[in-house]
Parts: sequence; C-alpha cells; structure tokens
Amino acid sequence: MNLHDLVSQLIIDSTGSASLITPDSSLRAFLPELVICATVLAMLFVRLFRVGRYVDMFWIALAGSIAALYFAAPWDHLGAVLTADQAAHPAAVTRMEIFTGMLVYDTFSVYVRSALFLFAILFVIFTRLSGIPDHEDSPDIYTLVLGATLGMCLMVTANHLLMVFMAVEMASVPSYVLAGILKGRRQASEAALKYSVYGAGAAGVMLYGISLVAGILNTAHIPTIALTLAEKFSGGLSAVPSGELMVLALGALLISVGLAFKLSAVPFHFWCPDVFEGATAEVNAFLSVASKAAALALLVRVALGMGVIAPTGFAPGERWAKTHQNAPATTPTSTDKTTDLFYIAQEPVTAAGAAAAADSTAEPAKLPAMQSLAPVRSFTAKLIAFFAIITCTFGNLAAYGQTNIKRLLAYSTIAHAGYMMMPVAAVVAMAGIDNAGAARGIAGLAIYIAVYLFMNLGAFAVVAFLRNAMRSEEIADYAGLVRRCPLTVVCFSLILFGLIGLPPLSGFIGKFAIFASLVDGWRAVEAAGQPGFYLLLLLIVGGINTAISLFYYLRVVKVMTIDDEPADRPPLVYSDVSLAGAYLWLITLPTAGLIVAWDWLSEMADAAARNLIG
Amino acid sequence: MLRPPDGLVADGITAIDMDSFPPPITVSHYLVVGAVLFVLGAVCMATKRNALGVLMGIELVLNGANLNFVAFGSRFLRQDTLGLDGELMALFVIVLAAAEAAVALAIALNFYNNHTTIDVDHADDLKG
Amino acid sequence: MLLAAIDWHALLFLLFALVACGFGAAVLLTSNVVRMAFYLTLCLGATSGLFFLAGAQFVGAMQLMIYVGGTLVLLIFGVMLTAQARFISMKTGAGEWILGAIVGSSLLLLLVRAGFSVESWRLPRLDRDKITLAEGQTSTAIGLALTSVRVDKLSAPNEKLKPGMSGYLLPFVIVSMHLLVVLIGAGYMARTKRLGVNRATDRPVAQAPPRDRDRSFFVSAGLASGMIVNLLLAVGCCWLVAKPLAITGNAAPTNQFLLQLAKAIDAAPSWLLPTLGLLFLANVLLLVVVWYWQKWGVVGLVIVPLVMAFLIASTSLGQAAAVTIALIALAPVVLLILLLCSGRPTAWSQME
Amino acid sequence: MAQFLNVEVFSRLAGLAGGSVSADSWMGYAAAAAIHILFLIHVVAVGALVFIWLERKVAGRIQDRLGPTRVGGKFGWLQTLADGIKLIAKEDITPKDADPLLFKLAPYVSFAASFTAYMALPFANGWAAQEINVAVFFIVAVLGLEVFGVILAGYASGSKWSLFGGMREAAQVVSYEVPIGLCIVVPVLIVGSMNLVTIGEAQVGFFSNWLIFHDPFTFLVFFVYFTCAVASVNRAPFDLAEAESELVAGFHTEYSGLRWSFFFMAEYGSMFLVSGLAAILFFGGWNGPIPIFHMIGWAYEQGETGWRITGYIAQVAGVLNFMLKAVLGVTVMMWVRWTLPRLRIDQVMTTCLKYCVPLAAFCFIGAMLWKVYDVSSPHDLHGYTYGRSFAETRENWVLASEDNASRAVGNALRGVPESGTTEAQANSNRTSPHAHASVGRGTPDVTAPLAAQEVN
Repeated sequence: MNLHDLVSQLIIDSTGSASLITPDSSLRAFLPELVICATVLAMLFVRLFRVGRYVDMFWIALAGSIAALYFAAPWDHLGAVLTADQAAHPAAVTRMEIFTGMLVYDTFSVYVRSALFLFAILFVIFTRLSGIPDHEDSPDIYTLVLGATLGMCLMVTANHLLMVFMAVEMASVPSYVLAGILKGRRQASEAALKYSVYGAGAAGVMLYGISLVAGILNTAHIPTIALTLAEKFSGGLSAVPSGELMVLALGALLISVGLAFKLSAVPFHFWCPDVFEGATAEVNAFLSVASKAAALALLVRVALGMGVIAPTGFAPGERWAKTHQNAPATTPTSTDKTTDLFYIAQEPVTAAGAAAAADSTAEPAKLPAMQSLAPVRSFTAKLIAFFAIITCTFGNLAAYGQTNIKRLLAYSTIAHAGYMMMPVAAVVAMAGIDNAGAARGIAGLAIYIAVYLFMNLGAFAVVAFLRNAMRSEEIADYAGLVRRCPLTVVCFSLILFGLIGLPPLSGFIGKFAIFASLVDGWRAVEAAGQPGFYLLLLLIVGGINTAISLFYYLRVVKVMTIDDEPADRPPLVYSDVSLAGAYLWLITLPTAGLIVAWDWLSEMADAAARNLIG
Repeated sequence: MLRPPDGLVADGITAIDMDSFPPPITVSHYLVVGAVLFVLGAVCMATKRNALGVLMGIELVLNGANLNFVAFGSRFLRQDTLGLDGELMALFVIVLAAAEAAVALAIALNFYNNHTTIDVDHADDLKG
Repeated sequence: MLLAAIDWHALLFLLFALVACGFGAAVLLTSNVVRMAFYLTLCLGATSGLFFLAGAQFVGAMQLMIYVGGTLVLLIFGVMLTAQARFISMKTGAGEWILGAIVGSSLLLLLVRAGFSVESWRLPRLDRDKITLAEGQTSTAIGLALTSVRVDKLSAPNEKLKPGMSGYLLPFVIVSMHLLVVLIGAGYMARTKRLGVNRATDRPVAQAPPRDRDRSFFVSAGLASGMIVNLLLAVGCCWLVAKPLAITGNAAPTNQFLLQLAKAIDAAPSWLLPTLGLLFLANVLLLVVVWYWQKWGVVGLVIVPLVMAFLIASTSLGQAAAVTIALIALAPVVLLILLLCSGRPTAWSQME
Repeated sequence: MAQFLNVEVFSRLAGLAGGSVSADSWMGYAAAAAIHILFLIHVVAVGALVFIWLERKVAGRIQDRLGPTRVGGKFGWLQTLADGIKLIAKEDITPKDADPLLFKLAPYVSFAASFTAYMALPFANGWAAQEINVAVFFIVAVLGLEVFGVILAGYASGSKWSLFGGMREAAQVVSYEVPIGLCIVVPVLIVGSMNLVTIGEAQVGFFSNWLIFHDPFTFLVFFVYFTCAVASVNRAPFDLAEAESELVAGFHTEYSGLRWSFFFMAEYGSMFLVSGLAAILFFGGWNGPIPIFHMIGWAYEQGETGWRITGYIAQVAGVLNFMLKAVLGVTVMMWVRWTLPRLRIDQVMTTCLKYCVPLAAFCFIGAMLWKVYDVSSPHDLHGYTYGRSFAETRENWVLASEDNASRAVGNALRGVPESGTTEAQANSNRTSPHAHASVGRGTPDVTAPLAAQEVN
C-alpha cells in the first residue's frame, strides 16, 4: 500500500471514479449540502458589489433551498421497494458510507433532509411574509438559517462520533444567534444567552461521553462501534468486566444528555420555554421543527447505529465500476481495493460487495453479532422510553398553566418530542427480533415528522402574523378573534386539532403510526420472551397524554371563538385575505388534507426506513 | 524534553516494576486529570453568576474531554489505541470550541448592552 | 544514577497535572473574573503541556495557539468590556457552593472510578521502544489524515475490526463553512444597533385602512363572473378526469371541436388535467383575493395563465396550443386590470 | 537535548582537568541542560542589554545625535548596564487601585512566554533546545501568549491608560496572528515540514537557495511577514499599546524598577525571536551566503554521525551566522521605529485586514500553485530531498506505518539496511547531528532510550 494508492482511493471515494463524478459518489450524495454552502457564499459575495446591495437576499436563499430540495430529489429516491438489480444501479439510493465513512447516505437521510429543505423553503417565505429580517439583516439571518440547516443535514447523516458532535455544534451555534435575533430586546438577548450557555454545556457533557465511548472501544466510527460492542458482548453480558460496563453506560448517559438537550427532552428541557418566549415566533418554528427533526434523526442514527449491525452497503463508486467495467477511464487501481481499504469497517457485511451480498455468506455471521448486541439495544430502548415518558407527560402537564402562546407551544413542542421518541424506543427494542416491524416504526416516525412539520410551522406562523397585527402574544388577547379574522382562526384551530391528533386531520396519521409501532414492538418483544412492558407503558402514557393535551389546545380554540373581545386589546389590523393569509392556507392544507395522501406519504416513509435495519 | 521516556526498559533499568514508586503513568492518570477538569468546569458552570465565568467553565469541560481524547490516542500510553482519531477529534474540538466561544461572547456582550449587567441571575425576565 | 532513574514522564506529568488541576480549581474558587481568566490561561497551558507529554505535539501547539492565544484572549477581551467594578467579583451563595461541592465530588468520584475501571487503561505500555517515529511524531500523519489518508491504522491486528478507517477531509472542509457562518453570526450580535431599523416587529402597528372603499359595478361584475367561469372550468376538468371523453366508438363526440379536444386530452399526460383543474380553482381563490382588495391577487391572476401555458408547452400538445391558451386566459385578466385602473378613484389605488 | 555545547566537549574538558564525566551519565545530561539554559538566558538577557544600547545608538544616529557616549568609554557600551543597576535600585511601586497579584505576575508572564519560544528555536543545524516536530507552529503559538502579560498588566494596573493599552494590544495581536500564520505557512508549504531544522537545512548552499529567492511569492511574503512581525511584537509604528504620546506609557505606565525591565526583556527577546524566525524561514538560517564550510568539507554532511572538531567549528560558525542575520533584522526594526510615525488603531486594523491578510493569502495560493505546477526556481530543494519527490517522502510515512514485515520489505526495496536491532538504530539516532534527517529518509526510527538520546 503506497501513498499513490491511498490517494487514488481517496479520489474514488469522493468522486466515485478517477475521471468523473459518478451518480454513486460521495460528492453527488452530498450535493444538496454543497448547494446550501454555495448559497451562503453567494449571499456574502453578492453583497460585495454595489449593485448587490439592492438585491433582496430572500430570493437567493429561496433559490438555494429549492435547488437543495431539487438535488435531494426525494421523488426519485423514495419509491417502491427496490429489487437487488435495481439497488445495484448506480443512481439508486441504498446504504452508502460516504467520505471515508464519516457520513452515511441512505433513504432515511434522503427523507429527513428533504423535509429539512422543504421546511427551509417554507421558512424563508414565512420570514419574508412576517417581515423579521429587514433588508440589511437578511443576509446575516438567512446565512445563519442555512448554516444551521447544513448542520442539521450532517446530524441526519452522521456516521462517526466526531461528526455527531460537530453536526450538533453546527446546528446549535447559529441557532443561539437566531434566538437573539432581535438584538435590541432584553428578552431576546436573555433567550440567546440562556440557550448558548446551556447548549454549550450540554455539548461539553456529550463530548465527554463521546470520549469515554470512543476510548473504550478504540474507534469513533459508529458501525465499527457496533461491531466492537458485538465482539465485547459475544460472551453474554456477564462476560464483560463490570468496570467496562460501567464506563459504557456512563458514556451512553453522557451522550444522551447532549441528545436530550437537542430534543428538549425532560429533564434537559429547561431552556426550551424560556428561549421560545424570548425568541421570535419565526425562530421558534425553526427550532421546534427543523432542529427537532434533525435531533430525532440523530437519535435514530446513534441508537440504531450502536445497537444494530449496519446492513449491507455499497462503497462509493463501486456500482458504477461494476456497471461500467468496459468504460474507458474508470480507476487506476483495482476497485476491490477501494472496498478493502476504506470500507474495511463493514468487512463482515460488505465482503461480497455486490448486490448479491444480501444473501451471501456474510448473513450467518451477522446474526450472532446482532444477537450479542441485544443488551445494548435493551439498555438504549429503556433509556429512550424513560426519557419519552417523562418528556411527554411533563410537557403536557406544564402546558396547562401557560398564558403566553409561545410558551404554550414550547411545552407542546416538548410533549411532541416525547411522542416522537416513543417509536424510536420501540424500534430499538424490536430490531433483531422483528426487523420488518422495526422498519415500520421508523416509517411511523418519518410520517410524524412530515405531519409535524406543517402543523408546527403553521402554528408559529399564526403567532407571528398575529404578533405583527397586534403586538401581543398573550392567549387572552386572542379572545374573540373569530369575529375579526375568521379564516385565520379556522386555520389555527385545524392546526391545533391536528396537534392533538384528532382523527380527520393528518395529525392523527402520525399518532396512529406511532402507537401502532408501540403495539408492534410490545407484541414482538413479548413474543421473543423479553420484558416488553415498558413499551406497553409507553402506549398507555401516550394515550393518556393525548387526552390531557386535548384540554389546553381546546382552551386556545375556545378563547378565540367563544370569548368576547377584550376591551383593552390594541387595535387589530389584520386581514385574512392577504399574502400572509394565503400562506396560512397553504400550510394548513396539508395539515387538514394529508390524510387523503396517506398512501403516498406512507410509501415514502416506508422507503425511508428501508436501509436502516438489515 | 517533553518526549515521554521510553528508556527505562531499554536502558537496562528494568528493576522498576509495577509496584514501585513512582508508578508508570497510564491512560487512567490522564483520565483523572480530565475528569477533574470536567467536574471543575461543570461545577463552575453551575455556580458562577458571571456569564463569562460560565463560559470559562465550558472551556474547562471541553478541555477535560480533549485530554481524554489525546490520552486515548496516545501511542505512549497503551498498545491498542484510538489512534489518530483521538488527536484529530481533539483538534476539531478546539476549533469548534473557539467558534462557540466567539458566539457566546458576542451574545454575552449583547446581553450586557441590553441589561447593563453580566450577572446571569438577573436573566429572569423569562420564567413560568 | 539518580537523574536517569527518575521517571521523567511521571515527574512532568505530575507537574503539569498539578498545575492544570490546581489552577482549574482556582478558576472555580476565585470570584474575581479577571483572575479567573488568568488562572484558566495557566490551566489550559498546562493541559497543552500534557498534550505534549502524551506525544500529541501538534494538538499541544494548536491548543496554545487557538485556545490559549485566541479563545482566551477573546474571553479576556469580553471581561474587560464588561468589567465594571461591581461585576468584577460576583460571589456565589453558600448554598450553591455546598450543592456544587456535593454533586461535583460525587461526579468526580464516579468518573475517577470509571477511569480506573478498564484494564487496558490501567496498564502502561511496556514496549515503548517499539514505537516507530511514524507513530510517535504525529504532525505528518495528522496532515495526511486531514486529507483523508490515514496511515496510522493500516495494520491493526484484527483485520475485521480495523478501526477508524476514517479520513478527516470532510470535517476539515466543512468546519470552514461552520466558522464562516458563526463569524457572521457573532459579528451580527456584536455590531451596534443601527438606526432606522425596519423590521416588522419594530414598526408601529399599521394604521387601519380606510373602511369605506367602493368599487364600480363593472369591476364587481367582472370579478363575480370570473369566479363563476373559473369554477365551471375547474368542475369541467374534474369531470373530464372522472369520465374521460371517448375518442372512438358510439360515445365519440360528433362535434368536430369536441373531438379535437378529446384527442388533445388523450394525447396529454395524465397529470395535466387535474393540474389545470387545480389552477382554475386557484384562479377562483385569487379572484376572491382581489375582491378583498389585495393587489397580489392580480399578480397571481397573471401568473396562473403563464403557468398553464408553460405546462401545456412542456407536453406533446405543442407550443401553438400553449400560446393560444395563454392568450385566451390572459385576455380577461387584461380586461380586469383595465377595469381596475379605470374610474375615479381607481379601484387599484384603494387596494393593498 | 542540548547539542549546543556538545557534552562530549564537556567531558573532554573535564578529562583535561583530571575528572571523568561520561557523556551518557546523568552529570553529562545535567551539565548540558544547565549550560543550555544559561546560554538561552544569556541570549535573552544579555541580548536585551545589547539591543537597548543599540536602539539608543541607532535612534541617535537617525536623529543626527550621538546617543550614549559616557558610560564605558567612547561608545557608551555600559550605558544599559548602568541603567539596569539603576532599575534594580529603584523602588518597586504597586499602585493603590491595582490588583496586586496580577500586577506582580504580569511582567513574568510576558517574559516567560517570550523565553519559552526560544526552546524550539534552532541556532544551528540541530542545535535547538528541543527539536519539536512542529517548531514553527509552537513558536508562533507561544509568542501569541506574550499578549497575556500585556493585557494583564493593562488591566491590573488600575489605570485607564494602562487598560487602553492592554485592550489595544489584545485587538492588535489577535488580529495579526492571522496574517503571520498565513505567511509562515508559505515556507512550510515549500519545504514540506514544520520542523525548523529541516527548513533551515533545506536552504543549504549558495544564497540563491534561500527561500526568499525561491519564487516571487516568497519574496513578497517575507515583507508581509516582517510587517506583521513588527506589529505582533508591538514595535513602532504599531506600538499602540504603549503609545506614549496618547497613553502616557500604555500598559506599563504604572510599572517601575525590575518589573518594568522584564517587559523590555520580553520585547527585545521577541524581536530577536521573530527576526530569527525570519532568518530561518527566508534567509537560510545558519547557512551563510556562500557555503564555505561545506566547500572545505568541515560541515557535517547529511546523515553523518560522530563528533569532530571541524564540524563543531562549522556549527559554531553557523550560530554566528544565524545571530548576525537575526540582529540585522532587529536593527531594521529599530530603523523602522525611528523613521515611521505611529499609526492610528484603525489604520493598524486596516493594514492587517485589508492588506496583510489578502496579500499573505495571495502569496500562499501563488506559492501553492508554484509548487503544484512545479515551476522551476533557483533552488528546487533536490539537494535536500536527495532527488526524491515530496510525495515519496510522504510515502515513507505510509510505509513506516505498516506492520513490521512489510516495513522490512519496503526498506529492503529502498536499499535501507535492515533495521535489525533497535539498539543499532538508537545509536545512529543518538550520534547523528541530523536527527531530523531520519524523517526525510523515512527510516522507521525508533525513539531512542531517553538517557541516550537526551544526553546527546
């Protein structure tokens, strides 16, 4: 192995082939993020010129987000089930570790990243309508938003503990600034200070956990961690020295602190209500949707990555080389060496390398490894279930006494984080027992993320538009709004009903999918003879919480419709029939109508879950 | 100067064994220092009232973790190590910490401008 | 043989560790923020000494350069900017101290126990003389690893578990993007407030528009008829989707125009008709919007026919059809705009 | 450690005096260390004495005066010494409002930072207190710490003039670290090493081999480096931290006596250091314009082992050479100081951010392209790499990292003798004055036993 070989392998790893960028290369998979980077640079570059000062950055940001979504191409990649032949096609998305194993590119990442880009598009339009960035601020603010989105994309695709930490930082640090975006306001600066201090602390704690885990397993590459853990636990739980168990558990707990902070899971939620109240509603929408979706994806990556032997994958450029063996300029060195060097971490599963690997000899070797990881999964599932239960319950209970709509929605966000963690617990518990059921659980989570995106964005959009109209975010000031802007009240009510999860609305799909996965998980785990009671408990807690949440959401609806208008409310200047109103209709439409497209959504979600578990 | 001594064995002074004083330095010793820094930083974060003091606590926490990474990656301390991953992660953490500190400082100054105090206990406009 | 017998590693380690921990504790214990920063400097300097000692020279120098020389200077800068006399020393309450001490010491105990609980961490490396230069001095290897060429783990004992075949090119590149974004953010936060801020939240609430707006009968009639026509067209599209026209057979329309239409629809892709129906519906909504005095509705009314034309042009129906449709659909819009701009006061001037 | 005063010389001298000290013994080690420390302290402390005298003479000449003439004969040789004695005798004042601890510590922090950087500075081929693999980086990093002393002094004095001085210094030094880093990367890029000894030895031969003549970009970047270096050591025209016409005396307004003189030692120490760094990075370091000692065969050849008196003389001549270049740099700084007026703080920042950084970045990219496209230059470093390309040098790292078996094969292919016992390697390492060369050769060098290596 000499340097020249190493460098040419690096080139193949990045571009797929020595002479051109192939469809199955790292760079192609990373294209949406690169577009985001280019957009940020373009926004800065345009400002350099005198003419550029007059350009509205909104258009650049919008074009960048749309281009990113276009290159993420969920409509191409989230289709029906792939056959082995189709999977071997270079352009098909299966599991692929890109950039020497730093990131992983699969349908799940396509799905969540597409959701993030879609959100970015809607968000950019939203900020334009609500008028938060003025002409001079807009490059800074859109740069921060897109920078954070870039970090979130890395969270979704992280496959290495450094990338986990780095992605969390990349997503958080711009968010700290975003929280304090109205920098002349006391509350905003306080929110930013609290967020940054707590966030940095949580990141530090997580880093310490990462150092312990990486130190004891001698690797930071997540699939390799799973393999090492499987080897460690191959003799059963009792064969592992108790000291090592303690260090592993400690590391996992410390890492979970960082993740829980990003998820605003109780007891690391304390920043959430304060930051939501101090920051503007626009930023709240960003934090509660994009940040949460990315954090959930990261939770799935870390929990499943460490608890499950990674399924068969392809190396960048491998499929291209196979389909274009006679092509003139493929590789200077043989391609199987590529697999050999950079993908050695997947050795047990990628040894055969080709599409036939699915049924190759690697399979029998994988099963015992999966089995020996059972204690890891059980620990992780219980940890997540614990967090989910307290998060959900606390969020819903605390939302009761709130008088400020942003605080109320903050607690609602916390509660929903709890709901969304439930299927992850079920999935981790089911993996290795009922892989199909686990995949369904992931699909349920994916559906919930999609539905939640529209619901929460809509809710915060209403808050922002009403704030512009009456400078108030108190629920009491919303009284009697139905007489002033009936359409907006209808939209808001639909969104709130959706957040409860009432049947005709799309929020119901998400809840249903989640609870179904919990039932699946409970049955599968119990059938395998392991204690699955905690999954049933999750189901019960979820049900009770849904009932609890009914009241505080309905209270808002009641205030808006039944109560009389307060006498001391500032004059309300707001028309339903405006661009802002149209935006609300646009957002509410999927909330109300996605249930019609359930099949379509669930097909995409199933496709998203396809490559996560073997 | 600061090169770890590896000479004792090769130098013929093999008499120093595990039990003698001073004990050879191992990863564990580095971890203890890392843990001390981590805990000091965590307590600092929790108890300091000055926002900048809290930031300093965060720096201590990150350094504790960094020390762990370097120790885990060091060839001189044990045979089978984290390898270069340790040092590289420490490098990136240093860079990320610098970025984070810059932002946190800017936010703290902004807070100071708005509140004319740097006391985090005065950050109580938001509660409920 | 005294000097030679001293374990220099242990001695220097002890020195640096004591300095690091001691000044770390001093950071915690002092309440004067400037001294805190000074102690932190010494603490982090000693930590970099420990990095050197562990053989990570590059990381040690980096720590000195970026952490101590950059980050801490920045922190001290912040301290000075906020160092009003009453903020220099802020005392922590006794209760917090006690709580902090209890929690901290138990956490420390746990972590120290963890540090000694793994065997491979506890045992020193005995064959240090086997360390090659390539392994021991790492700046070249780090440079290679930052360009994704890892030379340190080419030969792990267990082939299957060769850990960390991870080149760090991507983090190295992407962190620059992060730094750029973060610097912009920090600059944004640290900039002084500008005059003439024009954000929505900083403007006074807009005055209520005049309520007594009036519109000529022709405008109202045009809008209403437009709504009806568009609604009918939308229904028609839906009906065509539900019951496609037969081109041949008994049910085939005898009317030549209808036959042409049926053939055109048959030739078009299946998504075209529903999309057109939706666009007609959108037109209805936009007309409602115009009814409610919104200018953007007119813009929408212009855009929708163009979108229709574009969609049709992109199918096999051809550009001639597209242009025809666009002209037919735009004509009433032009008429509407003319109507809006006529009269005194013009309806247009009253719109928002 | 300490090949400065080679222990073998020491042991021979001891032998002449009737004693016997083995080079490998702890006494040899301790003696070498002590001598080395003494030497460095003298470079800094005595250097400062000489430089202060020199500064006065230069200032006098530039202003058409004579400068000091009385103490110590015609040229006022002993003026600084007299001043020093006066300073020691002065009362050590701590202002009432000062933070006493930090006030007292600040000068030492400044001095210690400056002095620590000397640890990695080679004075001749291999003659460095500690040959650090990342020496350039280390020196720049440690020099950046000097600012702490100034900031602390500014803050702790309890005087607003001092505080202003400290703040200015912080802003200035942090800003100028960026272009300095970019400038230093250019020679590092060309030589392919951050080891100062390697960089110096890469320029062996006639003066056309000096890196400043390597290509137009290095030529340009030297001037950028020198400008930034002047700013980073806080010398006029960038001496805003002390700006006596605005801030009384800036950060050291409140200092007197010995503490005050420590600041000056730090300042002159840093001046010598950045000039020395410039000499190594751009002006061939210890290599003279004409390689006389190489021509007559006295200088140590690459890879040569063993000690000989002629080689030693060549090394000492190298030291003198290096010192001469560094002192020349210091003199130029003095010349600049007494010629140019002081800049305003905004001009300082403009110089840094609008001129130095883009220029340095431009030079960096230019030098990189020069290297990538292999444009010919007066000296293409073939002598240094023995005709091997840099890729090959790097490749040795890959080879050296592989397991023992394949390493042996690789060495055999390269004609490197089978490594055999570790002892043989330790020996070759110990006795080589060119320990760095092993990096270039890619020998799977075994870190030698501490005593053996360090004593040497």
